Amino acid sequence: MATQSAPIFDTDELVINMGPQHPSTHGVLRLVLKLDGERVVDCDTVMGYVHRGIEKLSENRDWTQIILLTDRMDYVAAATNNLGYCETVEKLLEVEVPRRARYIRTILAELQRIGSHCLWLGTHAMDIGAMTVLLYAFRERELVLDLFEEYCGARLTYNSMRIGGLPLDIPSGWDQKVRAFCDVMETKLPEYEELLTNNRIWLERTRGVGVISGPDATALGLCGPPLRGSGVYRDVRKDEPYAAYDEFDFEVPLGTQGDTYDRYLIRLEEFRQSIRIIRQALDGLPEGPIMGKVPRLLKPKAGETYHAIESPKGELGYFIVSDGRATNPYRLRVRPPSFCNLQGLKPLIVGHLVADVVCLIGTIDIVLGEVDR
Amino acid sequence: MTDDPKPAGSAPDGPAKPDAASDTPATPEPAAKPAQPPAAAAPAAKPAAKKPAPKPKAPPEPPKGPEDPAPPDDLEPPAFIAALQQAHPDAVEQLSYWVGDWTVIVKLEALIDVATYLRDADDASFDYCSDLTASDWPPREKRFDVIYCLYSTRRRHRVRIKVRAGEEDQVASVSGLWTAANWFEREVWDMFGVKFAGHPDLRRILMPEGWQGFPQRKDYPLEGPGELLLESPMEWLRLRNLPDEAEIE
Amino acid sequence: MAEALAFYTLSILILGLGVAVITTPKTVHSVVFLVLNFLCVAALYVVLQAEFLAVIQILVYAGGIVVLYLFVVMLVNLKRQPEEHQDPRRLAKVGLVLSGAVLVELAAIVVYSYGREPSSVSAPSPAFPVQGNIEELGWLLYTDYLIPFEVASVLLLVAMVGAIILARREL
Amino acid sequence: MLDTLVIPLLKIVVLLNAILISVTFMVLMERKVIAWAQSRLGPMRVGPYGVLQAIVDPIKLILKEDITPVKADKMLFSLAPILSLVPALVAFAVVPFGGDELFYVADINVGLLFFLSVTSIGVYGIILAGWASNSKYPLLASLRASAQLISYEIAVTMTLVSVILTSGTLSMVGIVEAQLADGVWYGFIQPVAFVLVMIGALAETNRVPFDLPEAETELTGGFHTEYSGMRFSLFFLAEYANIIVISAVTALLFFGGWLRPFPNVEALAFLDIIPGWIWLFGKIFLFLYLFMWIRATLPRYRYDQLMRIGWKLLIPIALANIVVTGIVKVLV
Repeated sequence: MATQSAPIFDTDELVINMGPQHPSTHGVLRLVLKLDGERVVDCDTVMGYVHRGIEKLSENRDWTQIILLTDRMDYVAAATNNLGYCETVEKLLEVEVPRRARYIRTILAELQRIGSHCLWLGTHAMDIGAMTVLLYAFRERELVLDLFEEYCGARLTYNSMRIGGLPLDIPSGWDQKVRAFCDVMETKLPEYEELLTNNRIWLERTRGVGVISGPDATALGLCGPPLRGSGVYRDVRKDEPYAAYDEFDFEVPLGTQGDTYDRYLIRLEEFRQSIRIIRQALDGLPEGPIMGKVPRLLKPKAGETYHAIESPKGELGYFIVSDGRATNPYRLRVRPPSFCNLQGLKPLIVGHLVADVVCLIGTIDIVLGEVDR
Repeated sequence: MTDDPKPAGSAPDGPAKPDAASDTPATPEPAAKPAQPPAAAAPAAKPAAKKPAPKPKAPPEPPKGPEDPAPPDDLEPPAFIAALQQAHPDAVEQLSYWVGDWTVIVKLEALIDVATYLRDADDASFDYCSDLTASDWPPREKRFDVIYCLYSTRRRHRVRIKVRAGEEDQVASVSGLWTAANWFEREVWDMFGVKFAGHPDLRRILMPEGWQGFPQRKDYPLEGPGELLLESPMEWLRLRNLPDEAEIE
Repeated sequence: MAEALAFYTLSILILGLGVAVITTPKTVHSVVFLVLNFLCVAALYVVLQAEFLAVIQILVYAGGIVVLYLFVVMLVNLKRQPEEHQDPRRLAKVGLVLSGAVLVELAAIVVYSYGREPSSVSAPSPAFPVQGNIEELGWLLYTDYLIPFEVASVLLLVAMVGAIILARREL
Repeated sequence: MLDTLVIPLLKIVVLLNAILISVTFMVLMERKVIAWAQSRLGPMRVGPYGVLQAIVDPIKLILKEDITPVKADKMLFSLAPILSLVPALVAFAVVPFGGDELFYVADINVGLLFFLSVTSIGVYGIILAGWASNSKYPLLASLRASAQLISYEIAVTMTLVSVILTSGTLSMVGIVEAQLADGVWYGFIQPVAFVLVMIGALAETNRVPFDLPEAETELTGGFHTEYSGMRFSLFFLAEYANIIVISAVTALLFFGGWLRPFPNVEALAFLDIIPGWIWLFGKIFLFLYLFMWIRATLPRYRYDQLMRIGWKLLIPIALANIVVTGIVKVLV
């Protein structure tokens, strides 16, 4: 029960294992927390429980086979993983992707962002005890999954992109359904906000919790909403546009305080911006082929490159080395946004209470499949 | 399970160290079986040796290293690279340009100087370490490439720096410059066994703490105890439990 | 008859639980016995027809103060064996003195109560213009025992302020 | 003999059975209400609209394996669920479900205090369960429970003092009769006290937003992490029995118990057709619904915020309420 402490009336420093099986660690994450009462004095993050060696596996797989592996990293946002990988290989191959494919990719990626954020919102609110939001958010996520199912037949691991384009064109009538979904989503967002945004308890639980300044967040390598929550303007979609993002008009929400509440507001705003992007993409969806001119046998020239996209969790980067001789990458490295954000967990939680730990795990929005790969 | 940091550099002296001079590094070495404690090395070698896994196919010939293509003549490097070369004339070994990415290959000992310069110089100001990783080229004398992907949130540009390190070389840790590098370096250590000098907490991160060997190295055997598990589960269980028995009260 | 039976049963229980409190090796167990002890005391009050006192006994002691005991016992590391004292007999001396004091006190109570006539407070009399358990208590507290009552409350206030000052190192 | 022993015993037996059955159906009601709030159906499989779920659930819990952790303190581990359930049931003894003597077990002159003291004993079940499990999360939960109970019990007790001041009696029946005599439900002349008692009730029954001792997302279920089967269901029973008894007491103290609305308005006399106990049950149902509604809506407070609200908000307000009530009482 207790650690050995010297004087008899010393309060114990309790060491507790949060995880690997814990309802709020969002997967098999283990936090070794050293507590003084309920205050976290120190924390060690232990992971690797779902380490499947995807990077190593990739070295022995065909270029196209790897798309399947990327599905299994951030399994709540498989399409963005596919997108990042395909874009990186296309960059290595110097292949031009047709405009229609780029538009559809953007739509898929943004749908995926909505789906992933729905899951985040639901679980984050659930961690803080608001369980109705979970059901509401999953109700909308279901719609996203239905759309994906209609597009590619899968609901979780989509394998929805190919190097040089897309495997499938959109089914007829699908764009109308996406539009209808956007309308539904817009009406549902106020429901979430009504339950949370001005809720006194929600404010008390999230405001001023896990504050991190902009420079600290940058140095820590945080990415995505946690970085933007601290007021750092950094969005790969804007800074290094990929797919068709340079053709659309959208805003990057920024936080001011760098606390959990700001990160919450930012993600809510990203729902709206994603809807905006999807609508623009549907309006301007060009006709044309969906696959670029890709050689039958993929064998990029020797060289290496790093390419990043903005996944729902943050900057998802792929660093690929090709030796120019084999039909598989010589080295494939994934820069997982969850991993980098998880690194920021310790500075965030030290000094906070146990109840805040689950709140902060929720706010950085991790998927352990991606952290461990 | 407390956080007693494992002393840096204690694990690499294990039996898993591959022969650096080996010319055929892709051959699995039975003696370098991972996940086996040194105490169990002798009995472990037997079942492993009995089952020299059928090699899928001999790779043609290991590549000697990345190409690092030089920039085309008509392309000027960005201003900050020129400034860097002026500020630290001896540091930069080579410049490389490939599909739009600039890479600066830096001498191992000059890494910290270059990194500090790139972070602090006004026209560079790379305040964001977006990735840090390595790749393994066993035939080369300095077998590891350690790659730093840097980004500037202010200037919005990227650059990669790269150092080449031998197996025994200590790469200076940049976790003092970018806190983000802390876990990245731990992962590189975990996966490749590249030692980082001055790292505050160099422990394994993804693999279990008692793991032997470095999985991402090219000469790491692709078949390990998992194979043994299928053949003889009881033996495997016995071997796996050996180091733990002492810890369980 | 029934009352006497209840009284003696409860007394035996109270004494037995009291012994259990000080002999149990586990601190939490002894706190549990203490709670049971208090409950028995409350039952004794009920037998004596002092319901108000019984309920307050449970509310304040069993429900409040002992919960705090438990809180502290669980917070503080008591798993370690108590240290051996240098002089094993020193405690014995202190115990002897204390038990002597308790004995004297008990004797004083016995002598004092035998020397007085049993008072009857239950019947309404000119001294107690109100009827009922609580009302009588209130009447007594705010007439005859007003000054001790106020002194006690001031004392408690002082203790409370002192505790706050001790707890907050920087004020 | 008949009056002193048999009739009360019969009443107790009937009451206990009624409580236990109503708890199972209350669980069903909670699941249905929350499902409705969350735009889903809730239990639908067992019986029409899942009604029989109320019967199947307890059977399942009883049939489950009862596990005692090896390193648990066996005695306290078994004692804790009982310690938690018994006070909750005993508290019903002083709850009158109607003005007639038939409807209550006992109307003692310190009824309200008896209720308070008995419910304050109930926390031992939680504390000892957490400690006896010999596990860290339950231990944290029992620390939270003890701190929470102390701070909210003080606030609730002080608040009830102002009700006692208004009614001039501690008997539950007496308080309702005082409301009849005053011609008004005390909820209207003591609104502050009502709100405070509601908040305190949420905290004392460990319900959202004060469900810290059993916060499953923080403490993996809190004090009953290590419990299973029958013992777990005893905790379950205790929690819901507590909710019912607190709802009943709130209805009695602030909403006139078995009285109809505006008890002294003659024009509404036709409402007397409805028997008093139906009025009371209706009010209890409303409060139960309120509990469920809150559970579906609100997030959870943090430990320190909970303590801050208890000590810095509720207790001062309760004190001020006493003073104001006293002054009004003297002046009027």
